[in-house]
Amino acid sequence: ETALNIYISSQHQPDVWRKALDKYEAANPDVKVKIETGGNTSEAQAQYLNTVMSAKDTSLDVLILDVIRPAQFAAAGWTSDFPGKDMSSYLPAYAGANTVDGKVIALPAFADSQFLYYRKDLLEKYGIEPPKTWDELKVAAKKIAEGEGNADLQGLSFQGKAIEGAVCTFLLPYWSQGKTLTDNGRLTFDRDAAIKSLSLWKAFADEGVAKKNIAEVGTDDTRKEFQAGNVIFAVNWSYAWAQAQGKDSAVAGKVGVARLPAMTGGEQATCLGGWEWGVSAYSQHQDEAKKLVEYLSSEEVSKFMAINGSLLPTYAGLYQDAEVTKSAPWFADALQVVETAKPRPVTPRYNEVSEVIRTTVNAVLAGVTTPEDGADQIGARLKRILR
Amino acid sequence: MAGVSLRALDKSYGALRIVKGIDLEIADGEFVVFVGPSGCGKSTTLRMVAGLEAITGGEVRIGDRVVNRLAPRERDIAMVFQDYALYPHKTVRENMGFSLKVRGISAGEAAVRVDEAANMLGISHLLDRRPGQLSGGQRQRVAMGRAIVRRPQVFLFDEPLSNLDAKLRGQVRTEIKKLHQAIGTTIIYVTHDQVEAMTLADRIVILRGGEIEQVGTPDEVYNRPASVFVGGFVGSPAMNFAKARADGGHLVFANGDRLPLSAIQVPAVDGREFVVGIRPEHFTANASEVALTCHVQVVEPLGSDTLVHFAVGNETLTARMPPETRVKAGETLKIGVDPAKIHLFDAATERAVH
Amino acid sequence: MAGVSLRALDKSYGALRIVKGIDLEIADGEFVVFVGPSGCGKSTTLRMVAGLEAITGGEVRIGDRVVNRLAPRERDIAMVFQDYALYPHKTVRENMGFSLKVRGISAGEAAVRVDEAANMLGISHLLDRRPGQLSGGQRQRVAMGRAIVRRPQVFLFDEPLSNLDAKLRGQVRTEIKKLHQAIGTTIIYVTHDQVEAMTLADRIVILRGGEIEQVGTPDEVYNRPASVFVGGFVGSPAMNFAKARADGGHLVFANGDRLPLSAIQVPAVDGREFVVGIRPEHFTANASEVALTCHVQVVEPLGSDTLVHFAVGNETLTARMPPETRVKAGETLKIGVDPAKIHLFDAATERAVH
Amino acid sequence: MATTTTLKATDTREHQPAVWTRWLDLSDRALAVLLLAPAGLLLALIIVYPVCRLIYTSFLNLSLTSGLPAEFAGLENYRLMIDDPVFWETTWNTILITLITVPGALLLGLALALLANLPFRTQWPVRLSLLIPWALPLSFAGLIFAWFFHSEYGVVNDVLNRLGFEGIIWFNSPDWAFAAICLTIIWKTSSFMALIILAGLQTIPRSLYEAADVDGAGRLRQFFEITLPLLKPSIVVALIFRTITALQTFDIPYMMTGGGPGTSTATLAMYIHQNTVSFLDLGYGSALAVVMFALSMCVTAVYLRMIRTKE
Amino acid sequence: MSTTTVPGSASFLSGKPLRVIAAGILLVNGMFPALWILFTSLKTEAELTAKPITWIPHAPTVQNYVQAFSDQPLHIFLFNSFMVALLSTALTLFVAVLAAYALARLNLTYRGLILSLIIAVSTFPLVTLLVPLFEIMRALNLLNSWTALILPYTVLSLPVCTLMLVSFFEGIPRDLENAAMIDGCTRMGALFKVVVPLCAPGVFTAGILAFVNAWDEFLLALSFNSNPSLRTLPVGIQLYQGEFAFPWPVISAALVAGIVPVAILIVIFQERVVSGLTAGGIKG
Ligand SMILES: Nc1ncnc2c1ncn2[C@@H]1O[C@H](COP(=O)(O)OP(=O)(O)OP(=O)(O)O)[C@@H](O)[C@H]1O
Ligand SMILES: Nc1ncnc2c1ncn2[C@@H]1O[C@H](COP(=O)(O)OP(=O)(O)OP(=O)(O)O)[C@@H](O)[C@H]1O
Ligand SMILES: [Mg+2]
Ligand SMILES: [Mg+2]
Repeated sequence: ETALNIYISSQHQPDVWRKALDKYEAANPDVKVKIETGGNTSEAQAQYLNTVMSAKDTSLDVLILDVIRPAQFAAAGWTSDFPGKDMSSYLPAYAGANTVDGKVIALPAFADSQFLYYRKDLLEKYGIEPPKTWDELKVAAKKIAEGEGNADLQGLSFQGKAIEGAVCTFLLPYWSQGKTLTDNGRLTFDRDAAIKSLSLWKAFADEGVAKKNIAEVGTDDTRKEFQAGNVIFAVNWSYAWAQAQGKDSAVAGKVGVARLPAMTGGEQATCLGGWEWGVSAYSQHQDEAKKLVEYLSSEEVSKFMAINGSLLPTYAGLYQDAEVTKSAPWFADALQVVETAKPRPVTPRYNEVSEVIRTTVNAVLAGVTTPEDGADQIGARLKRILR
Repeated sequence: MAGVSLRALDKSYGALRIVKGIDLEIADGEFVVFVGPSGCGKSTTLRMVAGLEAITGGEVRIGDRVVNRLAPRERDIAMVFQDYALYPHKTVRENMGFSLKVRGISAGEAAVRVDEAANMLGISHLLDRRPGQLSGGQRQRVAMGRAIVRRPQVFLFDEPLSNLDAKLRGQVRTEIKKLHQAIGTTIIYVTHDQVEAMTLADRIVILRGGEIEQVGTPDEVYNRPASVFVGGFVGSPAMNFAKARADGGHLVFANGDRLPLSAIQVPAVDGREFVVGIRPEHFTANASEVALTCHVQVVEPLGSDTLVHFAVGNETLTARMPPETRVKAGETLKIGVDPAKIHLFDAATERAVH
Repeated sequence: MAGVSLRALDKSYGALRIVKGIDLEIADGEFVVFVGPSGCGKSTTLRMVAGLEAITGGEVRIGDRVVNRLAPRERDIAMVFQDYALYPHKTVRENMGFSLKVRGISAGEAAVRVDEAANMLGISHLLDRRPGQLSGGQRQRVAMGRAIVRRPQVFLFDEPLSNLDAKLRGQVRTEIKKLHQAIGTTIIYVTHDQVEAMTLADRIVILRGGEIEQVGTPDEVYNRPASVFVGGFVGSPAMNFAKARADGGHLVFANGDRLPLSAIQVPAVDGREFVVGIRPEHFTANASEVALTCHVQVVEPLGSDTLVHFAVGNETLTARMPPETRVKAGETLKIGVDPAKIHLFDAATERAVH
Repeated sequence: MATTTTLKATDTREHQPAVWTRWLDLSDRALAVLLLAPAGLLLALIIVYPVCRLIYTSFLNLSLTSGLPAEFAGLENYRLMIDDPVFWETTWNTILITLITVPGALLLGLALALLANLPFRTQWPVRLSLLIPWALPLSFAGLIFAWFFHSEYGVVNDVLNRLGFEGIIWFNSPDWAFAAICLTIIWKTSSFMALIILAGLQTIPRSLYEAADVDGAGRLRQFFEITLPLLKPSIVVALIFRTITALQTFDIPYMMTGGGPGTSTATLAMYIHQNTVSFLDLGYGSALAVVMFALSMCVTAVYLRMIRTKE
Repeated sequence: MSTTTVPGSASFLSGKPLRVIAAGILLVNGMFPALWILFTSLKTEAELTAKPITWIPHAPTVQNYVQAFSDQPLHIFLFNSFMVALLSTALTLFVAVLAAYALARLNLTYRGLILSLIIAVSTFPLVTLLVPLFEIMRALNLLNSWTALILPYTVLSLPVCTLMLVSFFEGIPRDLENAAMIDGCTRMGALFKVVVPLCAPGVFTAGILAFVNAWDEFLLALSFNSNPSLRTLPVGIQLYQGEFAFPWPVISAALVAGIVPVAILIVIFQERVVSGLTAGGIKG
C-alpha cells in the first residue's frame, strides 16, 4: 500500500478535493492519499514549499503550484517532469504555461483569468455596450459618471499596488499591441508598447477615471469597491464573481463580465491564472504520484471541481457542459475570455521579472516615475535578469 | 532661619494611627531633640515636617508659612535620613554637592563647602568613591555631610550618628554643637543616644506611642521626669523603679525596707501606693541610715564604673558604683540611698507626685 | 559549637589592602567583641568568617575545619548584617522563619522559635508586616531575630543594636548575655557601644586600619591600654591625653604643672617625652596636692554626670564630675588627679610604658 | 515591649545541609559553566549550525533558478553587492529607519513608561494599553496601519479631514510612505521600550527621590540626575534589541507598502527575503544576510562599550 | 517607588489632572488600534467601504465571530499558540535566569565576550536560517510538534531576556543574597527564593516579552508545523484570506480573539507583580 501526501493550499477547497481523492482511493485500493494544507496565499505557499523543498524533504509527493511557478520549480530541480505528455486537450494557454524547454513540468488543476467586470444596470441605463477598447471604456465611464453625478463612483478599478496583479495590469495593454515579453525564455521587450501601456493606466488615474490613489489598490480592494457599487468597470479575477453576486453585495444581479478591452487597433488579451499539479522530485513514489496527478488534472476531475467547487475548468469543452452551466451559469460567458488568456512569461526567474514590472507599474502610478523612465527601467532590468 | 510649629499633627497608615495629635512650638534657632522608643513615630514626624509623608491631620508651619501642601524642596530644609538614601550612582563628592548644584551655587563655592564638611566628618579621602564601596559608618557620615553643606532654614537629623564609634561620635557631636552655635539654624534631631540628647538639646521631646510624654530642658527631663515612662527612658543605665506604700510617715518597700517620707517632702495618706524611682548613680556603697537590703545578682564592670544589679524583693535594681567596688554576685548587703534624690510617682497614674 | 581561628587573614580590594594579616584564636563558646574606628575592617573581617567575602590571604577555621572554601551555608553560622539585609518581599515572620524552613525544620517547631525570639525582641505585634512598614529600630530587631532563631555554631553580630534606644538596648543586651550563658555559642560581635563592649565581651579586639591593636579582657583593655590609640578609643568620654616631660622625678606639663613620678612607679630618664593619659572619671573636683591648673571651656550636664571640658596649656581635657558640680565656663581652677590612675605612653612610639 | 523570655538551651545539632547538595556549592567558575550551559547548548543547537551554513552559502554561487549546481565562488557575491543599486538603496533605507525609529521609540517609550509609572489607583488598564501594541502580531500591525493610512478609508486622513486638512495619499509618495512606516514602527515598538523601561523604573527606591526632593531638585532635575542614570542599564538593553530589530525591519514595510512606491521604502531584510525566498538566489541572499549581521554586530559593539564604561 | 499612594514629591506634581491626562494618552495610544479592530470585527464588509468612514459600527453584528470560529478551528489555533508560548516562556525564563545570574554575580573573566556572543545570536534574521533550522528539526524528528517551535522561540527571546535580567540582578543588593546563603540556601536557593522574587517586575517583563514573541511568530510556525491540528494563531489567521480575498471583518474578529487571551493574561499577572518590594530591606 502506498501513502501519498498531496499539498493543497487551504483556500482551494481541500474538502472538495478530498471527495475527488476518495473516488481515486476507491478505484485504487492500494493507494492512500493524505492532504496537507499550507499557507493560503500564493506567497505563503511559496514560502512553505521553498523551505521544505530546499531541505530536500521527502514527505510531500504531489504539489499544487501557482501557474507562474512551474518553470522555477523545474529549474530548482524540485519537480519531476512528465515525458511525452500530450497537452493539447487542455486550454491552449496551459500548454505554454506548463512547458519549459520542451518538458512538461506540471499538469493543470484548474483555470482562472482576469475579466472585465461591469455594471450591467448602468450600462443598460445609458445604452452602452461593454467596451471593446480601453478608449471606449474611458468614454463610457465618463459618460456614466457624469450622468450619475456621484462623486464616489469611479469609472475603472484595477490593481496598481506593487502586487502580482500589477504585472497583469502592465501586460494587458502590452499584449494587446501584439507584443510579447519573452519568447522561449529570451527577452523580446518592446519599449514603445511598454510606454503606451504605462501611459494608458497613468492617464486613467490622471483623468479621474480611476482613483488618484490607484497605487494603493490591491486585488481585493477592487472587488470590495465594485461590490459596494462604487465602480463601473473593474479588472479582476474569477473569484470576485461569486462574491459580487452574494447576499452582502450591493450589486447582486447587476454584474456583467466580458473580455478585457484592447488597445485601439489591437486584439483583446487577458492574463492567465490558475493552478497546476506537480510531482515532487524528492517523492519516493514517483510513479504513483504521477498517476495521481494525471487523475487530478483529468477532465473528469475538472468537471467535478467545476460543479462542486466552482473552479474554472481547464478543458474548453466543459464550459458548455450542461451540468457545469447548471451549477455555474456564467461559465458560459467565461470561455471566450479564458480562451484569449495568455500565460505570463515562462522563465525560472519569473519572480524577478515580476518584481521588476510590479514595482515599476506602482512607481509610475504613484507618480514617482514617468512612463518613459519606467519603460526604460523595465527594459534594462529585464535584460539583466534574462541575459 | 525660622521656627517650626506642629499643631495637632496626625498621621495614620490606614486604620493604624501612628502620630496622635502632636503640638509643639520650636523657636527659631532652637535645638530640639526627639527621643522615644523604637517605632514611636519619631521618623514619621520628621518626615512630615520635611514633606515626605502626607499629613493626615493638623498642620506644620515653618516660619510663618503653613507648609502642609508645599513640596519638600520648597520648605528649605536639609535632612539626614535614617537609612542614608545616598545616590548609588554618584560619588561621595557628587552626593554631597548635589543640593548645591541644584540650587545654582557656583562649582567653586560648592567644592569649598563640600571639602569643609568632608574634613569635619573625616571623609576627605573617600570623596571619589561611590556609596557601594563605603563602610556603614562612612555612609552615615556622607549622609550627614550632604545635609550640612546646605544652609537651610531647618535641619532634620534622623539618628545621624548611630553607626559611628564612640570617639568619632563625640567629635562629630561637638562639631554639630559648634555648627549650631555658629549659624544658629533650627535643628530637629532624633537620637537614641543619651549623651547626644543631653548635651545637644535646648529642649528634649519625649515621644511615646505617637504622643508627647514630656517636653523640657535636659535638666528638667532628667531631674524632674513627668512620668515613670520618662524617668525610665531618659538616663543610662535606666532609673530603677520599686513599688512602695506610704505607712506611718515612711515608704515601705515590698521587702519591708523603710524610707522616711519626711525627707522627700511629699504629703501622703497612709496606704497610698507609689512607684519609687531611684537613679543608679544615687545609690551609695556605704550604707547610711537610709538603705535597702539587697541581693547582688550580677556585677558588670564597665571600666569607668561598675554596674551592680541586685534584687529588692522580686524587683531587680541597678546601681552605678565606682569601678573599684568589689562586690560579688550572691552577696547580700545594704546599699544606701539619698532620700533627697528619690522620685515618687503615683502607682495608678504613673505620673510624678510633687 | 566550635571555636574560630583566623590565621594571617588578609583582604584587599584591588590594590587597597583592607585587612592586614589578622591572627586571632577564639575559643569555643567565647564572646569576642570587635571594636575599632569606622572603616577599619570590622565588617569585612566578619564577612570573611561568614564566607561572604573572598579571602585574599590566610585562613579561617571554624572548629577544626578550614572553611576558606566552604559556602556560607556549610559554615553553620548566623549573622546580623549592619545594613539589616531583610528580605523586603517577606513578612517579618517569614524573614525570621526562612532559615528554619530552608533547613527543613518543621513548621510547628519553627513557629515556636520565631514567636519566642519575637517576644524577646518585642516585635510580636509586627510579625505580619513587611520590612518597608517598619521603623529603623524595628528592622534592626527583625534582623537580630532572624539570626537568633537559628542555633548555629557561631553567631556573627554586626552592630546589632545601633538603632535601638538606650532602654531597649539595655534589655536586648541583657538578653544576648543570657542567651550566650544559656547556650554558650561562640559569638563575634561588632559594636561601637562602650557599654556593650565592656559588659558582653569575654575579650575585646581593638582593630585599627585592618590590624589588631590589642586583644584582652575588658578589664585589661580598659585599665591597661597597650597604646594611646586603645586608651583613646575605649571608654566614653574618651581618655584625655597631654604631653609631658620627665624632669627631676616629676612629669612636667606644657603649662608647668608637675606630677610626682614616684607615684607612678615608672623609672624615667630626665628629658624623656611622654604622653600622659588620664580618664575623665579620674579627675576630682577637690584639688589635692596633685592637681592641674585649668581653664574651664564648656560644661555639659548629662544628668547622671557633668562633663567639664577644660584647657591645660593648649590641650583640651574632659573631666567627668558629679552632676551637682557647679562650675562655669571661663573659670580657672585646680582639678585634682589621682597619680595612681595615670597612664603613661612613650611620646614617640605611643605604646604604653610599664 | 520586651519581655524576658529566655531561649531554651537546646543543644541539639542543627540540621546540616544534606550532603547530596554539596555539588551546588561549586566554585564560581564551575558554577558559571553549569549555569551558562543550557543557554549555550540551546544557542548552539538553534543558531550555530544554521549560521555556519549561512556563511558557507554566502561563498557559493547558488541560485536555484539557474538550474546550475552550487559552486564555490569566493567573494563573488560580496563583490556583486558593490554595484547593486538596490542593495545600497535598501541598506540606506534600513539605516534611515533605524536612525529615525530607534530614538523615536525610545522617546515615546520613555514617555509612556513615565506616564504609566504614575500612581494610578487601578493599574491594569494602564498596563494593558502599554502592552496591547506589543501583543499585536507584527504582520497584522502592518496591515492595520496600512489601512489606517489608506487615503480613502484610513482613519488618519479621516481625522485630518475633520481637523480641516486635506487628506494625504500616503503611499503615493516615497516621503509620506516612509513617514507612515516610521510612525507605525515607532508606535509598535515603543511599547517594548516602555515595558523594559517601566520595569527598570520600578526598581529605583523611592527614598532617593525623597532625598533629592529635600536637596531641592525639581521634577526635571530628578529625572535627569536620578531616574535617567539609574535607568541606563535598562535603556541600553532596550536600545540594543530595538536597534537590532530595527536593522531587521521587515514586516511593517512589507505589509504596508511592499517596498513601494518603486523600491523607495524597501529594507535590507526585505531584499534578503526577496533574494532567498522569492528569487531563490541563496548565495547572494546569504551574503546579504552576512552583511546585515556585520552591521548589527558593529552597532552592538558600540552599545556594549556603553555598558562597560558604566562599570 | 511611587505606585502606592502619594507621599512627598509625588503628591504635588502628579496630582489628579496629570494622572487623568496621562491615562488618556496611554489609553489612546495603546488601545486605539485594538479598539479599531474590535469595531471592525463588528462591522459588515459593506460598512467597511462606506464613505465617509464610520468609527462606531452602525449595526454591530457578531456574525464575523461566528464565521471566524466556524470557518477555521480557531480554538485549536488559540490553544496551540497558548501552550507553545507558555512553555517557551517558561523555558526561556529558566534558562535566562541561570545565565543572567552567572553573568551578573560570578565575576566572570570573559563576561563581556559572553554577553556579546549572546547578543550576536539575535542579530541573525530568522528568514535566512529557515532551511537549516528545518533540517535540524527534521533530524531531531521534531517536525509537527510543539517542541519544534518551543526551542527556536526560546532562542529568539533568550538574548533580550538574559540581558534584561542581568541588569536587574545587578540592582539587587548583594547582602540580601548573602543573608539567604547564611540562612542556609545554596547559591541557587538564594537565586530562586530571594533574587528572583525581588526582581519580579523584571522577570515579569521578560516573561511578557518572551510570551509575546512566541505568540506573534509566523514564519517558523508556518514552516515547521504543517499539521492543521498544530497550527498557531498567526498561521491560522492567514487562513482566513484567500489568494485575493481579504475579509477584514472576519480577520479582525480572529485578531480580537487572539488578543483577548493575552490581555486577560496581562491583567491577571500584573495584579500579582507588586512593585515597590525592594523598599526597606537594606540601609544604604
Ligand atoms: N568594594 C569596596 N571597594 C573598595 N573599598 C571598600 C569596598 N568595600 C569596603 N571598602 C573599604 O574597606 C574598609 C573596611 O570596610 P568595613 O565595612 O569592613 O569597615 P567597618 O570596620 O565595618 O566600618 P564601620 O564601623 O563604619 O561599619 C572601608 O574603608 C571601606 O571604605
Ligand atoms: N508603611 C507603613 N505601614 C504601616 N505602618 C508603618 C509604615 N511605616 C511605618 N510604620 C509604623 O509606624 C511606626 C512609627 O515609625 P517610625 O519610623 O516613625 O518610628 P521611629 O520612632 O522612627 O522608630 P525608630 O527609632 O525605630 O526608627 C512604627 O511602629 C512602624 O512600624
Ligand atoms: Mg526612625
Ligand atoms: Mg561595618
